[in-house]
Amino acid sequence: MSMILPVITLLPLLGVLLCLVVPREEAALHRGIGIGVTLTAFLVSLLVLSGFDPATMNHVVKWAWAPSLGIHFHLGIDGISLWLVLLTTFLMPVVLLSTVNAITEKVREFIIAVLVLETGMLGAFLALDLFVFYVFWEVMLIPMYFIIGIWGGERRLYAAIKFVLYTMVGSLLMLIALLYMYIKAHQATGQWSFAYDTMRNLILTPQEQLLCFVAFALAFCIKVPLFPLHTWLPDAHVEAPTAGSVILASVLLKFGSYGLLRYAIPFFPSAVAECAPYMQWLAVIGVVYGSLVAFAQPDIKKLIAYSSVAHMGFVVLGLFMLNPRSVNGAMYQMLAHGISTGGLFLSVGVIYERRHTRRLDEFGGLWQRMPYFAATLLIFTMASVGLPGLSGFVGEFLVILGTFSATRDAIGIPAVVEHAKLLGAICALGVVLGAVYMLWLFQRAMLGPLTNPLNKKLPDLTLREGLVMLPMLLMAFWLGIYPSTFLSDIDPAVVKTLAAFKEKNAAGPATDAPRMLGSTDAKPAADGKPALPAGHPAPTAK
Amino acid sequence: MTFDVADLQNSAPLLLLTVAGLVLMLLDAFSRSKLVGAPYQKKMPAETSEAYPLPVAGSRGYLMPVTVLLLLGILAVVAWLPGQIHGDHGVFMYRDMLVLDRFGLLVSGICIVGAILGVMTAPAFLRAHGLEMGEYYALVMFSLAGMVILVMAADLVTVFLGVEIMSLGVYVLAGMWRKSQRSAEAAMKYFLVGAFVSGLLLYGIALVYGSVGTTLLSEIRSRAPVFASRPLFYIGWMLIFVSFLFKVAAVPFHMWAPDTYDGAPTPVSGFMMTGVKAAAFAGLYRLFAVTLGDSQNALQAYTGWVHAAYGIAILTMTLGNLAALHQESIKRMLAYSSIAHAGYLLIGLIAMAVVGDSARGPLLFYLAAYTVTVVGAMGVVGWLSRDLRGGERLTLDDWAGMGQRHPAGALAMTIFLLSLGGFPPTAGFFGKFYLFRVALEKPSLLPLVLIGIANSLISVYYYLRVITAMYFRAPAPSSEPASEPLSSTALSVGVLIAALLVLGLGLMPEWLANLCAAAN
Amino acid sequence: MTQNYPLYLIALLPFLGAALNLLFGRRLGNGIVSLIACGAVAGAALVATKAVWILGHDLPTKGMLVDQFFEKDWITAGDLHVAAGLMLDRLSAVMVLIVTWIALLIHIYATGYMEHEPDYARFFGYLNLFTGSMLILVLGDSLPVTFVGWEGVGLCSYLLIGFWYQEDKNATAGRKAFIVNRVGDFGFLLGICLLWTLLGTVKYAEMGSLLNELRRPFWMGWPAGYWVAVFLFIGCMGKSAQIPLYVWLPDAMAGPTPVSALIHAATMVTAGVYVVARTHGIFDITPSAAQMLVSGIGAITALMAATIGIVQRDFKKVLAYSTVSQLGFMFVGVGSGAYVAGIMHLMTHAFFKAGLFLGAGSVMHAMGGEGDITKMGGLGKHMPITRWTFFVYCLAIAGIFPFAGFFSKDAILAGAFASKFVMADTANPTQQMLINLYPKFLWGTLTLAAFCTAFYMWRLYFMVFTGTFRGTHEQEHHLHESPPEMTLPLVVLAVGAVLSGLIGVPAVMSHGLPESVQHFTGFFEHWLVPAIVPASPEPHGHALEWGLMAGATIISIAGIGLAASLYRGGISKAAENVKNSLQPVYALLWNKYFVDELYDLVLVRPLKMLARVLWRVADAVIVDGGLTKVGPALVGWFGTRTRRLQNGDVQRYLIAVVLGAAAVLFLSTFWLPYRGVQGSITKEGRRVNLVLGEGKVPNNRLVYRIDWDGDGKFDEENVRHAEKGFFHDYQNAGTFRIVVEAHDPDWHVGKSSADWILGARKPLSVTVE
Amino acid sequence: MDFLTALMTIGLNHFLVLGLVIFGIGIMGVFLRRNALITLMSIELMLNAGNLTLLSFARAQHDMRGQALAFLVIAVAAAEAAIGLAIVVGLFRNRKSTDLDELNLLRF
Repeated sequence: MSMILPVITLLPLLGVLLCLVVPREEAALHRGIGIGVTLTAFLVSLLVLSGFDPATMNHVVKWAWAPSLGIHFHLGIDGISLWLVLLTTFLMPVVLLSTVNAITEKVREFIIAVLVLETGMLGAFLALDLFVFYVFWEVMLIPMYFIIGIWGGERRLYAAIKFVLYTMVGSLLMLIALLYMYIKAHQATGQWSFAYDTMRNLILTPQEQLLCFVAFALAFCIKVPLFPLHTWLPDAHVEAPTAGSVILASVLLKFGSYGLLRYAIPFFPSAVAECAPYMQWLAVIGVVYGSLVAFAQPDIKKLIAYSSVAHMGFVVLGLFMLNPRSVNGAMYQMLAHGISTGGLFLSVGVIYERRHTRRLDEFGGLWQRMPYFAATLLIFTMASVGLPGLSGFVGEFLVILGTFSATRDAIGIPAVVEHAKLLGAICALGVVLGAVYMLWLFQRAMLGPLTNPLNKKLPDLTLREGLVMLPMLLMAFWLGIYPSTFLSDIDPAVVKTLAAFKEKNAAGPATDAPRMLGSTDAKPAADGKPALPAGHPAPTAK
Repeated sequence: MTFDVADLQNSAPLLLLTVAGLVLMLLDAFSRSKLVGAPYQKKMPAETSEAYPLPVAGSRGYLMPVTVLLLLGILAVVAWLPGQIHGDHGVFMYRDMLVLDRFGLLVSGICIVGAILGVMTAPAFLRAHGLEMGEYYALVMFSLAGMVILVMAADLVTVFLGVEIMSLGVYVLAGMWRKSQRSAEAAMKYFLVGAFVSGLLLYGIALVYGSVGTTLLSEIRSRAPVFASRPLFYIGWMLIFVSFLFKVAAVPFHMWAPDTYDGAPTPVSGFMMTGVKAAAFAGLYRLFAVTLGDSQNALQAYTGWVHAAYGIAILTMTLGNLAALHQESIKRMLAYSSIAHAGYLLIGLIAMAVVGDSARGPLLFYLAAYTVTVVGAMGVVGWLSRDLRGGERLTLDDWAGMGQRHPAGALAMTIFLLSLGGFPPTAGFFGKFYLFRVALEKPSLLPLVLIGIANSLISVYYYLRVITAMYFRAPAPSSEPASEPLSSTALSVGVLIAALLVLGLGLMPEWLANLCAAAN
Repeated sequence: MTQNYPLYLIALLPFLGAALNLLFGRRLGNGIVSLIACGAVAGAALVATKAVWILGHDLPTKGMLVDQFFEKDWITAGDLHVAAGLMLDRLSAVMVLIVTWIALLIHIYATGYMEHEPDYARFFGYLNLFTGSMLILVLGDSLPVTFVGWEGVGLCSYLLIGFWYQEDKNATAGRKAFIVNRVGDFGFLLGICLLWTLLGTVKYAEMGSLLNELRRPFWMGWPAGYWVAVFLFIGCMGKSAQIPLYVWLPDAMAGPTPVSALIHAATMVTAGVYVVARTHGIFDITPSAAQMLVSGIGAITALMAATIGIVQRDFKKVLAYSTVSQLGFMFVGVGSGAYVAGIMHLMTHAFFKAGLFLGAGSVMHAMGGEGDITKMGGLGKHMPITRWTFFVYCLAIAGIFPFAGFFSKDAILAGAFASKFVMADTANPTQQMLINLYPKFLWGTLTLAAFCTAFYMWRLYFMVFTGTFRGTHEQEHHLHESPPEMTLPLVVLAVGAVLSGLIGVPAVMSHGLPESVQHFTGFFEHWLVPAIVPASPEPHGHALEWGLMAGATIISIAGIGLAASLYRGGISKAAENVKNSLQPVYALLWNKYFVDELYDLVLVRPLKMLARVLWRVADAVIVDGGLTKVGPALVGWFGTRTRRLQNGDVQRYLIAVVLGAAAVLFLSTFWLPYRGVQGSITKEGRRVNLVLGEGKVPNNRLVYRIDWDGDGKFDEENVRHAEKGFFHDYQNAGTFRIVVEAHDPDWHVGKSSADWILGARKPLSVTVE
Repeated sequence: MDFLTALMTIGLNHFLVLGLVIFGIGIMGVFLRRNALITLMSIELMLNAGNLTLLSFARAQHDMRGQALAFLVIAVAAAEAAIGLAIVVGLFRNRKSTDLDELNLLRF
């Protein structure tokens, strides 16, 4: 049994213990521990790649946690989670390195918060047991709350609590749906289980599916964030310290879309069939709306936050078009957004550290003083705009193409593809608008005359900042130039997920009692023995 | 009339608690002097603030360890006794007045653990506020004895006795801070309402007795279908119901609770919020979930108490949380929050009636998780809010920046608050999870669960407000000296144990969950 | 047919150069930077030439060289496979040669032009980046790969227009270019998507056999192919500056002049023409609405831009509008099926327009950056090489025999004149007549545009190089011929402008010449037809063709003559008079038909306004307010109310207890009758059984009244529930409404099924047969 | 004579009604009186009403449990009274008043 997954998940907690042992005053040591631990986690996580089979779960561990309740510490990684996990482990050392100057107070607490956050994020990406997923999902919340609340800006209290409450609304509803499914699965199989496979094979009635889907989707769409549930994001981004914004944008938002793909969509095909058009429309509205609102922002971080709304709109649209191209595109856009927006926030952090303002009108002409920085920002800007050759393009292209061409795939749900062309067209409009606000941002900050006297002495990127930016830049190029690295792992998993979705959808919803996929008569035998688990051949008489 | 010697063994926790209480009283009486060390002064001379004499340990310092040891011993007995129960049913004793079963022992255990933690966190507080009295320990013991009677009661007589013995001790404890007007007021209010409700309870018992002709719960259970439709029985039963709802501080019988919890000395508040509530829930369980209505005999269909409980659960959760929302005082906020938690527990009780025995585990687990958490939280409140000039600094403003001033305490408080708010991986989360899980088994309880969830959300807001104050806000600039946390090993250890229990139960809930589920 | 060849080197070399210069250029000297830059492009040019040689020499006409950047597919997603493939066929060969060699010339020119630029390395980095991207564009073997280059050149255009970013104007111009191009890319992207949706491939080589798929009707009565074509053409409009997306190109002159020459004249802006030619199969699909669209837009753009060019005073602006206009010519060419003509004009235009821009650069270099032609004059004597090369270019663009422009423009005019557009069979006579007239309209518009072209180009020439100097003394003092690295490209391009037309001499002219000469003069057509594109339509009859040629030449000479009469030796009085007498027209033209203002009014401002409204109103008030203000405010309000209940009065608490007790009593009894009227119905023949009460337990504490037939009278009164429930035997068939009333005698509360919906939440009624 | 007959026929219900009346008086006393001592006494009334009812039932049913409980109640009531008085005294020492209306330090 490969221990890679529990190791990378729990390694940050080891770092927490180390931090607790080291005296508070040793800030540098704490930073060292943080960077060292996260870097180690990254290196260990790279081991996952060896012999990786994207279409199945790799390196699975399944430890009993509360077996009588059907709860297992069950981790696994497949093509869908692979790159998100690597993105997470990759970002963490970068983020910690970026905070050396920004976070000078309560360093120990900060490192601990980030490490706990990493554990939460990795655990949630890797979980194959919904209870474990939920626990990690919630574990993410508190450190982020602290990161925003302690090291944040002026309105950090408001932003932090808004962040938590928004997330809690969804996650509590999700908990209920989760419990409901857990009970239904018990009714169908006679066994208590939170296992992902059980839940995926569980078929509920249309009404139940709809309610559960709404609960799941709400939780995830708030996280995404999907219009109109997005308003926590600008506040959280603006108030969070750079590191918080980066983690938030690059990884936390991905949980929304990851959750949709991993849980909400495969679990409830009939509800998806019903809701997909609404989700699609909300997504494209989000794309256009986010772009337009971003254009009006005077605050750089807010602008980028709204751009996230737009970019994540692409993701949701891609997911709910339910064809391999669009879903691949959504997955890819998740990665790309992680890199480009993360990079943008890191860049904003650089100038924020120098000027302690994020207002666009305070800047202008910085290129003269900071050419390397300008180049960095330009690359991230262009990556965000979706320029081919940089990270943003492939995802957007695939989403638009997938949306536009959705009619090619027979998923058995006509409503999903009904407006495909129109949606694709509006979505493509988002690409145009993306250029509008991002170039506006770049021009306002970097181009034009250097008029503000406060900006006349700004130093260019330091070596450390360069080290922070370099991996992000490399990833931006890598994602743009050679997407096969990533898609070759994502694609099989996506194809498999969609095939499973299609199969489950074809099996039809349950009529009155829940049943498992593959078993037609759902009810457990009268003597309480569980119905046969899905996929197992019926026992034959010998 | 025969007397079974085995009864002595089976009722050992009760007897031992009583004896221990007496012993402690004697020890206190034979301790040499009364209070040593200065109680707080009315005014603090500003120029001598540094030389201000801190209260020093009194000669009763040894009482706390003795009490803890005694309680641990009793806990060991409680842990040993389940081995003496054979079969599924409990062992009846004292002519069927009491019953020894796993349920009763588990709740007794919860009460005792809560009391141990409470006792560990109390003396530092008491000493600092000049109320180090040996009676405290004895009264806790007596109250505990009352709780044990209540949870073991198999007869309305013992129910009444248990309630009264438990309450009498707590009345006194609530008012033991004699120099504090608030404490006196708290005690007065608690006593008045409590005694009033005792009257209702007694009257209710009388009516039930009159209609059924017996006070034995098992007999009532078998005869109830015949009498259930009689208004006399009905009203009597509802009066009993009401008096227990009062004890658990369910809305609208809760109104004493915030005032009392707020005014009573903090460790006592903690004791009331946990022990009393746990015992009262055990009483509700015995009287209603078991005697009147599990889903099998569907007696609840006749008495309809589940409907009432349904409405009251909703009201309790909602009003408790809403009122807690804007509290400035942390202690009072916790008081309201404990009301809200009574609402969640009522869901468990209703589930017990509607879903069946599978709800017992969640109910008990929630009770345990809640007890550990609240005792810990109140311990921290007592710990961190000491004001050198007397009284306590309880407002959020006072607690601003606590994360810096007292990181350990603030961290512990954070853990407790997160547990109360139901964040994993804490005991509170698992408790809610477990409880909602069972409630969801019946669609009719879905609204209750949804309201519970909505309330959790509200509660997250005010729990986080405290965390926000502790970590995100700088201390309010003020000429007044900040609160001066107590320094006491026992206190720290007590809080530490509570915090570890909260985390431990969250991370490894199964053993306790299984224990609770099996406690029939 | 296909052969592998390391084509990637062609694109990679400039990219490497760009990388080196951008990363390390600041540390290297200008010499090394220019060496790297020019070396990279020269290398690319050599490799490209070698490749084209192999293509022409070793492979059959339809052969191509292919290459892939990566072993694996570039993008794999489900059934979508896009390889990062390159291909060199005869069409891209033309483009590759133009791009590499002209880029090389302009690189060399720029080493002189930019020598005092502090950001020298950055400039050459961008320029190399551009060259690489452009080569990807032309070499891409599928639309997505082309799109990569397409966007890449867009980026470089943005960067180079805003190269002098210190001035907001330049940065804004760059942004405008990028965004307007993005609008086009929107269409391009949709075109790719639609094409893939329909065909399942976007690879040029694979599309040909599938094109019939595109004939299926798709939307608004037009076939799918039409829409693909329209979408792709929207992209081309953006990149190639056609109406209505041409507005960025004049502004793009904010960039350094070599940039204008390379990107905004010779190469990038012609990408649209290239793409139309490349995907001509889509545009050729009948009915030829797409072709009519392309050629019509081209023609109108050609004329409109030419008219604007007449009055502009800025040297580069004139050239910019000229470029727009000439691109319109090319689109008429490719749009009316005269692909060879269009591509050939692309090539000849690359020579003379690049030359014109470089000449302009040379002049402005001498003028110290001054671009206003009203302040020039008489420069010819100071800058002879510039002047005479410019003279050649002007002849070429005006279309004077035997300069390059003559052949290519003439081919376009002839092609337009001879084109045939086919519309749906149902077209009524009027429509049919209009369709038949359409080629004539194209021809007429272009002829008019050609006249304007000749006029404004020569106006430019005369105003700049003849007459007396109108600038300041200081400027005059500094007038000098440019250094050789600048004049050399001018000369080379001038040679090209003279000779490049000779490989595309129309058959009618070369008729009767020796075979070998004919082979040379028809080279361009032989090269492209039938390898890649269909033959241009030929006007019927030699006489007509000669006539067209003669007419075009006369028109051009007329234009030159008019320019000479008005501007020879400076701005003549007559010119002023014409201007004054046509003041409104002049104003219209001077203000470029107010198109920028229109866009500002119709698009930019509303968009900004909308953005602000969305932010301040929709987002802050409605969305955020609705979600985060209203809910919490409500909860908070209740919170305060709830607190206030607790007023400290202990007797109130006691009253609450008693009221609570009453409420408990009420709640626990109130629901019983409700539950009593819930139940289930079963039928046995005409007997209807009614089991009341919730669940298994009949609620025998309640008494019931039942009305079995819905007549308002209760048939059974004060009955209690028996084990088996109630039953009723109906005498007659029919549907009956049953009303049940439950009553709790102990608590005197009752409920009727009439207002409490029974069981399955349906009105209780029963049908018996 | 009628009176005597009536006296002879006094049965369970009369005692119950009496108990209820006393209980009601006790409740009203608790509700209405502001003095802590008098409310204490009213509570005692309520307890005694309960006791009376209990005893009536016990007598009517010839069952000793009720009687036993009554004795316990008396003991409890005594303890309660003692504690109640102690609390009142404590309150009075703090406040110099036993008026329940003045108990408003703790509210909201």
